[in-house]
Amino acid sequence: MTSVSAARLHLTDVTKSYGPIQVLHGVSLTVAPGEVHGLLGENGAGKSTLLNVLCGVVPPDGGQITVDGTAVTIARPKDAAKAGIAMIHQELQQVPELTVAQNIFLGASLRRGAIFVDRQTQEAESRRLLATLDPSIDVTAPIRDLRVAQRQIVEIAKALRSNARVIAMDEPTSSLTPKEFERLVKVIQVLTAQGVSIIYVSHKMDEVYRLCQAATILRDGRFVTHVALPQTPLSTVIEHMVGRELAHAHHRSFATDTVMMQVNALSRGTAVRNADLTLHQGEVLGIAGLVGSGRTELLRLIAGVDRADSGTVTVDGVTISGANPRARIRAGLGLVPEERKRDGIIRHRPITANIGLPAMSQFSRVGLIRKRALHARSQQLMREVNLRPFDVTRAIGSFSGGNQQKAIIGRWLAAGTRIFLFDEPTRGIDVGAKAEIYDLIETLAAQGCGVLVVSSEMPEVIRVSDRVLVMREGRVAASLNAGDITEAAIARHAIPAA
Amino acid sequence: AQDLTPLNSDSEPDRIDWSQLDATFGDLATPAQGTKVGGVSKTLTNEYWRTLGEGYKTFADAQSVGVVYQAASNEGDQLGQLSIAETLISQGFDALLFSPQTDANLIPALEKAAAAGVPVVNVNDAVIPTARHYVGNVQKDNGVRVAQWFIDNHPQGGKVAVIEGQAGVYAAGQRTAGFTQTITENGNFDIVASVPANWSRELAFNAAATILQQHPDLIGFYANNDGMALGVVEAVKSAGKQQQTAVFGTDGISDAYAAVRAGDLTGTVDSFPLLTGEVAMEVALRLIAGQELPRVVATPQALITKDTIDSYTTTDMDALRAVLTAQ
Amino acid sequence: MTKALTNIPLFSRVRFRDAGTLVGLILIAIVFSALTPSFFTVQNIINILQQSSISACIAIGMTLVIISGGIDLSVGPVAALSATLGAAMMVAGVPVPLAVLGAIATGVACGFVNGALITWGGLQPFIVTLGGLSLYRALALIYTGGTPIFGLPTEFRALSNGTVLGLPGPVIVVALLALIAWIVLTKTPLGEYLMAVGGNPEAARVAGVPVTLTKLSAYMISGGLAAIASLILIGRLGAAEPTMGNLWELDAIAASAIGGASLMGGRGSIVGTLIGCVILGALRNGLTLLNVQAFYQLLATGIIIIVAMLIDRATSGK
Amino acid sequence: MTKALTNIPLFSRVRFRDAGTLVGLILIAIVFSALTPSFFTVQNIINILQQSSISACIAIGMTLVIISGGIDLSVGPVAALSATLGAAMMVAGVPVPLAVLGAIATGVACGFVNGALITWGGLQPFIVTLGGLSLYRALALIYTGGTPIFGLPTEFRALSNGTVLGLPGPVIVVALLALIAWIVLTKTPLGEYLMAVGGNPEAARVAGVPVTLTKLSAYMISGGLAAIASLILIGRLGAAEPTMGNLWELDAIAASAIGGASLMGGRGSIVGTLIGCVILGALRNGLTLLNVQAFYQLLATGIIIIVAMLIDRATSGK
Ligand SMILES: Nc1ncnc2c1ncn2[C@@H]1O[C@H](COP(=O)(O)OP(=O)(O)OP(=O)(O)O)[C@@H](O)[C@H]1O
Ligand SMILES: Nc1ncnc2c1ncn2[C@@H]1O[C@H](COP(=O)(O)OP(=O)(O)OP(=O)(O)O)[C@@H](O)[C@H]1O
Ligand SMILES: [Mg+2]
Ligand SMILES: [Mg+2]
Repeated sequence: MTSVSAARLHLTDVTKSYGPIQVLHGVSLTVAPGEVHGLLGENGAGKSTLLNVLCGVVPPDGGQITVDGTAVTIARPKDAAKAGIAMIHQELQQVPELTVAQNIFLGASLRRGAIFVDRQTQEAESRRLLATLDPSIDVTAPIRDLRVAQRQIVEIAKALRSNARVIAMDEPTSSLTPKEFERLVKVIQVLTAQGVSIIYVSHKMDEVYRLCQAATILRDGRFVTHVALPQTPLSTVIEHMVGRELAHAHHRSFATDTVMMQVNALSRGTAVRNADLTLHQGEVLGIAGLVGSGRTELLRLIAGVDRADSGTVTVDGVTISGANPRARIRAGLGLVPEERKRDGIIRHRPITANIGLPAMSQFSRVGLIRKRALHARSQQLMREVNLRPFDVTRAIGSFSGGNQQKAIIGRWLAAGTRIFLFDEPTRGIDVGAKAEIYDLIETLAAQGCGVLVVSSEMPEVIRVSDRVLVMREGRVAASLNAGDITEAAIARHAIPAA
Repeated sequence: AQDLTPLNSDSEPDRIDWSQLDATFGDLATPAQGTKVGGVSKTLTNEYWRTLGEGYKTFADAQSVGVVYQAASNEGDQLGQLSIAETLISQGFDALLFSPQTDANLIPALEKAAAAGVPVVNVNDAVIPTARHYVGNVQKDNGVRVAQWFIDNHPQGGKVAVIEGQAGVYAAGQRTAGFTQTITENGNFDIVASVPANWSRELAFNAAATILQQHPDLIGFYANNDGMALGVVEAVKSAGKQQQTAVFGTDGISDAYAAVRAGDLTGTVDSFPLLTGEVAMEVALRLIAGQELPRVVATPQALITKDTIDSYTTTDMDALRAVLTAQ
Repeated sequence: MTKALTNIPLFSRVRFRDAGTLVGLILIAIVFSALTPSFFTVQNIINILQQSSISACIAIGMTLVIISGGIDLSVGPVAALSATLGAAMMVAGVPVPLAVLGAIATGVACGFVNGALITWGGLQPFIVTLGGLSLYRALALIYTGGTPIFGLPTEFRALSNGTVLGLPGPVIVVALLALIAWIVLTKTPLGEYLMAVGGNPEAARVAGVPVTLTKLSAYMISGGLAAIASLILIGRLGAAEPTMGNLWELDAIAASAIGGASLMGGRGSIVGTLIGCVILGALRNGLTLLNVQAFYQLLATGIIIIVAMLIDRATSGK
Repeated sequence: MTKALTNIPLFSRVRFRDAGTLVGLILIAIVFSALTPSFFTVQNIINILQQSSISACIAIGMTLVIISGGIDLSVGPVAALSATLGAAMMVAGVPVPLAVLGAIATGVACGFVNGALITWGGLQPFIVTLGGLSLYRALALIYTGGTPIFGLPTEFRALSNGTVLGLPGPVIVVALLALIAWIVLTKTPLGEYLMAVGGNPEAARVAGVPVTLTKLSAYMISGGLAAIASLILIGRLGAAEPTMGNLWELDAIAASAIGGASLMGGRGSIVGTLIGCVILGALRNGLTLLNVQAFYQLLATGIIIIVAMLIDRATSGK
């Protein structure tokens, strides 16, 4: 363990409550110069809150912060910037109408003369920052035209802009592909070589083992332990995180031959071209592909969220006529979207309302909602997925990202959905819950549901799928059956020929 | 109140001229100690209604009668005015003077007052059809007088334009109708435009500028009130047409008088709000005293131009009464 | 205590929110009662309720629209159009219930037009209903030629002018409507949908909420309630005027906002809105009782709206 | 072609966005030109510009406020208050430049009060400025006793009534102000802050954008521009009325919305707003030229606002 005096950053006894609920109970954290320090814990453990305190986004109730041996007071984001601390936020904090460059320099624009923004230099500088991460991003495009992965990369670039001494990264790779992760690794290596310290939050344990020299583990807002990596075995780390040992399960198949859903020649612009797929009862069909290969769009078309230019979706032999989410939901489909904040949650409404939304008629009698039944069902479902904190009447916006995801999945369970469309289902979900979600997917399959899983995490696709479709440039490039599903095979089909 | 025919203040046969009150009904008896009269005005943002209130007050003060004068916050707040009227009724006044925003908006208050046996006088402008007592001038006559001036002063005719008040407001409609009918009957005139400016000086200015530019040979404007007329005056001035284009307003507010004196405004139809207020208060007090008055008490109005302005002094009420009575 | 309260979830949370607005009302009542004895009398309170009933009727619809993430500036003209059509029917001898239905249908139809332009046309609610503000007013004026319609049947007027158990008819009607709206908002799927659509329209759509229908309903309800408000008013006035309903939208929006509705959508409360209406009504009544001059009434209104919001914010925390 | 255009980013994108609004204007111009020959003359176009200049001045401020995610309903009364104070100073013999500064300072101060209540008070912009709508109007009325102030010095009035190169003074002043606003919005940090604060306040805060200051600036600019608009107006009319500026807010909001501003914040364009103002000005002018009867003017206004928005939406895609 780094001695306090030599530490780059030292947090002691940080406490924080939201109203009556205490989220951080005296957490401490020490990071050495040039160290990549993991911050681990389940969903809702308080990782984001701690980092938000560090960056002046959330005022703490108590605790001290020391940077390079000097105590600092951080009350506002500006103070953090002054102290040399930058952050990549878990929820992308961007202004849709401003350009990539403007977003990167938001709050710290470069000037020409006293009053003008120096656009050109900002753009050149942004291009430089993005060069290693993703040179294809157009720095003059407004953020709203970018896809999630690109936005996340912009968010990373923004944190790099200020030449900070400490960069807190809150799940920076949640929507990145392995390839993009590799680029980030390179950037991090350059930074640490210059002595920059990094706090790295991720639920992807392989990344943590790859990058971090040490990690602090939180559970329920309390400091659990400090571990050295990679010396400490994964099972121990996970045990510290979840408080119990996780059984390592293997894939089990429940696929039958009964066709449940058939997608024929679905197209929309250049995003999805002539996609065909067949989903059987009890089958888990993985969809792999590179960023921008059209997976999200395909799911949105199937779910009726976007309107297809052509093509049909047939469920149980009946072609669904309505091209809107409602008609598809009635036919038994349900989408767990990739962009949770934008397409998933109703922030101010409680978990129960978010769960009951698609199944209102099921939860009402004579036009009135049976609140009790909805409440009971929500509690039952959320207990199964281990919602934390376990209070289904709280506004969903006050839950950590992973727990929000659980509620969105619960929504479809409550609606009696038979065909689940998961778009990056474990994005931002902790290892424990991840395993739970894999179990859940298996349970769904066992019950005869059909499941489509889009994921950029290859191990995940391989772990859950009975069969894998690989998408490339909007087309279904290959269908891999049980024996053929390997990372190499997926990659071979996913990468476009030069 | 069911036996009353719907009131048309302009044509009601059961009427008397204000100047005949004393002659017909004798001098006003001294009101009882503690008599209170409530007034509900359209708005105080317009000088006309403030002056009317002053008329109430001067007359009431002279008789040692208490007055409360309330108004809605703006000229379109119909429900607000109703609330004010109802709240006043609940306070127990001996008589009420209503100047309603529209023909109908104070009807419930009128009925409430009738049920409580409190006499209500409808003072000017909008006419409550079920009103038992009305004091005011003939709205239509405002327009007629201006039209008459044009007919007298431009016998050869010409192009004229009307700047109307808020669409759908009684006074605006009547004034416009009076002008339009009279001047059309004459046959020599051409009303090239009759457009709304919503009582706004700015909109009146803009409309007038546009009309003048389209019809450079326009000989005159009639505006439904003085505020708009003063806006028109500025438009005429900036088009350099003071010599050619006459501008008339309605109401006779002090600024209009000043403008007439300065030769900017050709004329205004003054309906003497101060005097009207006094007459209305007198009628209220006579009603409290139990006199049976005709349904309509007509108040005076006159076209004020540079030639006639000096005969209508606005400060000395007795002199004014004399002048008007002499007519 | 507070802790225990907020632990009984949702329900008490809403109540707690409305408590802030109530504190504002109570403060105003205390001040006026201290200044004039005529304020806190049964008669005057009934008076205030009656005067607030019409604006409450409008504000209920407005609250639903605001919750759905929209705004309805056209309520006044919609009221005028419905009232004049309804009155014309009555005067022409159409049976009262039919004429009433006709008027309400008119209001609902106007709401439908607003909603259709907003949902299918994809226009901003503010601008659509701003256009409606001119459009419906013009239709009412053209239809009537600008003159009021008098001579409404007495049996119709009895509804507005009668009392039940000492309470004026309009107060009872509006209380019933408010109850229904409260049930719709808090106990039915439509209520959930309104909150969801206002809170996050895209997420609501993905979750299968009939977004278009929900928004349409909000505007149609608002139009229908505007029509009912207009019927109550013409019942009281005995005449339908094409110019009626001027500035109703501002009062209704103010009441909704005072009652806790967020103009960004997704949040609002019927109870809060009703209290908001009574606050505005009590304000006007109290200032008149005190014989405050019109300009100072305006001043007081402005100050009190802002102070009420500040009190509300202070007491309801955050 | 389109692709090439959108590749030259932001700048052309903005231009492209404004093109939709321009199409609306051109259509209106074509219709009116066909209906009356007096419409499309140099004199009348200057006339329209002159008549639009005051509302443009207000609308520029409104656009900035709307972009910041707010709204300013109090512009009319703020204008009235500034104008009456300024006029009173002039009439009392204060040198014109000083009085002008005084009037503008008044407007800025009112904007500051609005902004302070919104940022520090945490109140909703709609309700604060609705309160302001009553408050500032009341102050103007009380200050003047309700009567207009006449007798403005001729050297002051010359500014409003003079022409430079054939263009009226007000048009030039407002064009300059618009240019400044455009520069502020597109070229300075404040412009970025406004977009950020309106587009995603949380992101703005996290990024260290001075959110409070940004919002304050927007309301203060709006107040200042309202004061300038009022000065132009009293220069033209020769009188400062406490009742002036009635419904200016609606015109300004309509112009901003027609010009592409989103009332949800984060989006808007000065050029679009200017075109929006000219659309409304041309509309009023054309209807007057055609001598359309009052009721039908109202009808046409309502329809055209909605149709302009529909055209705009259709042409600007999405
Ligand atoms: N604004 C808020 N109001 C109330 N509670 C909140 C708020 N923000 C977070 N919380 C609560 O604080 C706790 C910690 O949340 P935090 O976001 O820090 O977790 P996390 O460790 O980052 O989880 P994840 O891995 O899912 O991102 C959670 O229980 C969450 O519900
Ligand atoms: N907002 C957008 N603007 C422009 N193009 C987009 C947008 N979203 C998606 N696309 C395009 O649609 C295609 C498919 O994108 P989609 O998001 O479906 O891919 P994906 O495989 O799910 O990738 P990701 O991992 O980014 O979600 C891509 O070519 C992408 O460029
Ligand atoms: Mg987190
Ligand atoms: Mg995707």
